[in-house]
Amino acid sequence: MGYPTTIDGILGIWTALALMLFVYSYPLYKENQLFRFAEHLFIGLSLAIAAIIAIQTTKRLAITPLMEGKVYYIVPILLGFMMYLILHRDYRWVSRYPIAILVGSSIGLGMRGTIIPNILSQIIATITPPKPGADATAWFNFVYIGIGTILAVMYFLLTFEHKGPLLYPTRLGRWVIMIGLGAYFGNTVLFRMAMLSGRAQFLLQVLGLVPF
Amino acid sequence: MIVAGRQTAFVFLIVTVALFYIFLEMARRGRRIPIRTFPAIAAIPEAIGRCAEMGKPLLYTSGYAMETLSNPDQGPQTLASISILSHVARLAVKAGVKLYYFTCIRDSLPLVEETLRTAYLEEGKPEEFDPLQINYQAGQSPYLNAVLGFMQRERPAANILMGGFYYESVVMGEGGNTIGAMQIAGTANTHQMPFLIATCDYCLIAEELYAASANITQDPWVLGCLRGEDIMKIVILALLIVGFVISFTGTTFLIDVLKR
Amino acid sequence: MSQETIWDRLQRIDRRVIYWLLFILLILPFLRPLGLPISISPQSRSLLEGLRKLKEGDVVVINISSGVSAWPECLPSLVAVSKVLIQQKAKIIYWTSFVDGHMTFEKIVEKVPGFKGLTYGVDYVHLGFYTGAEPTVAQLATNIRAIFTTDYKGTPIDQLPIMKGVNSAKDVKMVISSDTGDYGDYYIRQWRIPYGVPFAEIGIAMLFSNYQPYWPEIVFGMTGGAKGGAELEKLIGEPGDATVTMDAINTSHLLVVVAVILANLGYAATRRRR
Amino acid sequence: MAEVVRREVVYALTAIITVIMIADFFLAIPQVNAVAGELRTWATIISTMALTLGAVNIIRVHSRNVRKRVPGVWYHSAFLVFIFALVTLLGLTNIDNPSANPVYKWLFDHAYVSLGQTWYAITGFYIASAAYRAFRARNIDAALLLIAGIFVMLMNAPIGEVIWAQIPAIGRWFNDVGQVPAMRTFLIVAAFGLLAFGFRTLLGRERGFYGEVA
Repeated sequence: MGYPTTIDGILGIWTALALMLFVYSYPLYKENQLFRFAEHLFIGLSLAIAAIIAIQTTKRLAITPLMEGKVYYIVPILLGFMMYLILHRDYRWVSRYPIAILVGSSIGLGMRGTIIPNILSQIIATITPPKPGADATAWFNFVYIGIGTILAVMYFLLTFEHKGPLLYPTRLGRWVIMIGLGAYFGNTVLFRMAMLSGRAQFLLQVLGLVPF
Repeated sequence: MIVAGRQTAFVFLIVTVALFYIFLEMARRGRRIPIRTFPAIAAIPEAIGRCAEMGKPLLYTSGYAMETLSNPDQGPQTLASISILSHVARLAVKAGVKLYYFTCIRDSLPLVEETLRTAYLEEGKPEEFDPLQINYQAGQSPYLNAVLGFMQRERPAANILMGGFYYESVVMGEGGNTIGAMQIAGTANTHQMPFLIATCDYCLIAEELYAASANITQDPWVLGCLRGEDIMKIVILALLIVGFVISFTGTTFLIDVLKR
Repeated sequence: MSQETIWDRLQRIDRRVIYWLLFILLILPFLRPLGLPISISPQSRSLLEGLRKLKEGDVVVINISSGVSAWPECLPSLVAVSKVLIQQKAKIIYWTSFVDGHMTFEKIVEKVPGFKGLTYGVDYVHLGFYTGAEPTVAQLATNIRAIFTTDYKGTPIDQLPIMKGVNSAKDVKMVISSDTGDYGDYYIRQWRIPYGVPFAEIGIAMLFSNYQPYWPEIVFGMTGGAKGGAELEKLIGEPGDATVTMDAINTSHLLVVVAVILANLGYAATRRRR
Repeated sequence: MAEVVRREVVYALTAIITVIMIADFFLAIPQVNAVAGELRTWATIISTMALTLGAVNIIRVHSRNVRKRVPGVWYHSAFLVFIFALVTLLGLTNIDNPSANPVYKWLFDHAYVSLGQTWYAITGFYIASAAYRAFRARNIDAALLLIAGIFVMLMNAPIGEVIWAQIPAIGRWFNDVGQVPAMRTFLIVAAFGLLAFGFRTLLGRERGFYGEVA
């Protein structure tokens, strides 16, 4: 996609650049009306696309099947409309029925689904030794993860005071957790800076200094 | 009967729920379930003392948390934050420190006002409570601006940032640092923990937020579950230690059981 | 006032100075690229190995749970993975949990030349938008037609040759998810574990840490944001957007690292004085 | 009676659906699988229809700003409501393919994409200034966190290797091995948190969802 040639294309990228500068005028200068304009434009557009896609999807997901014979779909559709009564103080209780279906299914799927991948598999992965013939670093990493996980889980014992035999293991456990959060921090900085780099690149592209 | 590959998971689920129920009943019958002391909570009196000494207000906020209590991941963090608020408010009123609460969660406002009003009542100073201590802003940016503006103008001596934070944690943590405030934080959102730890003096992480709040509310339901969770964590520690030791011998008995 | 050291003055630099410095440092590498080599992580390598095992006609689902706002991080991986899947002659089903997911799909088709030789509806399809978090993902695993009655343009699903005989996780050989939030967890809990469908995560760099404990037993491959995208681009020998972004990452990362070190040296100095 | 219908029946309904979902996973009973499947489809329909609930709520707040002429705010709110109404109408002209409308497509290709990416990246600024003014190794915790963070950052940036040849290896160790015990523990702890939360919801004790607070 090279530099746009059509009028609406050129107008488009310059509008996009202007809106970007309106938003960044807040950190780079101070909060101002242009920033507020861009913020409200974005919220308006986001709500509009959500409304359009919601209507489109509701039509395909529920209305069309209902028309084509799935008569009992009238029940979930009614439950869907009942959700809107949460906005009305007196009839808020009516919205609890559709919410019960959302909450009940989410909680049930979460409870049944979390045990194997988040508990059992994590134990299995921690106690599975490196393959025979693995080099020394593989064994060092295996021992580090094994002992580190034991100490970190100990740190999260919440109804036992961290003193006596638990004093040092839980302190080491918190240090192990801090190392993990440090790596998490490093990856978060990469995520945010890659995003900002994209914006800097866009500025140069619109100015024609860098190809699209 | 139970689908293959899910039998151990089924046993795990039943044992966990059974433990929750046992300890819930014990907690209901008045059996005390101790919660360990958290440095972050133990530092609250020191923070309030600092405000009293410097004659400055205390800032308390519970994060963006998707702007609603009904979010299954963020709602509980906001509720835990409000329980801790009741503890902090009571100490603040006793020390004559003015507490200001900032939020963008509309459906938590009634609970916040009730919590603060009760704190003032229990300390015998109901007339001192001023509804303007609660500052509500709709939207993440206006909420963030309100907190930063307050920090610049009033220069609180201590900030307490407890709850479901999103990217505003970095900005608030930095704002508090630059005015030299003592900062105590707490969140269960993994993505914000690094920033709160790096910018604040104390930080509750993950389940600690819920445990600290349960310790204040003494809610038997939460205390019972926390005790049940701890017993299961001990079971897991046993499995990890035994599994780790026998892994050097090459036997995979335990792994096969866990995979059944 | 105690004797004000250089550190104290450095502490009080206005925030905006740092913001301007950052934005300028972000612009420079685009004008004069450094072209430094990118190191390949084992997670990206195992992802590519997993993709290369696919045979002709294997059905693969690509779940787009990252928005248009995350394109700089997520689009390169989606493009690179789509290129490899086309080379493997796999059949690709895209669907999305973001209201703007159709724009991401159309951008992928625009950026992958391989789609020109293929037929929409036969070799690849975009079934459109779904919402509902874990219940919907779980239902997709058992009955795709309960959630998608048409493709994203409204064509009834049974008129799409690619969807013949495909209606549950049992008919899908692999799921690849591009996430900014929790949807990857739902696919692990409702697709990977119950049905054993191989799962890979190609979302934002932050999620790399969340999914690392699952690698490689539960998540066979992963790319972390733009860096992962650049690694894939290097592995398939087609440098693209991520390679350019990664070149620009150096200056911003140096700024953050130098800032942290400088600030902490100052902090240590003032603390020793106090 | 009204009280029961408004509370107890709802909690019972939630509990029954939760148990059905759990049974659907552990027991291979076709009837249970069918009922669970239908309930999941209903949950999808309800979630889809509730998507515009957020929009209705926000539009209500902004319409009130306009009605009350809230100083400094009402004209922004008026603009927001106007954009929402205009763009929604444009989209409704062709509900199956809204981007067929040129103005709709132009607004999204240029205004929406740019604003979305700009907004999502704004935190990059805040991280840079916080890195300088707030990230202090004030205790061992923060020191360990910052050290691991710096190594991972220098491993992620290609220039790290130029600074010191060992950096990529150390940074990769933190990413592949160093962070695993912590992230693994967060998974385990979060799993138990979810089971406890589910247990309390099953017995009608967690009421945050229903708009009334415990």
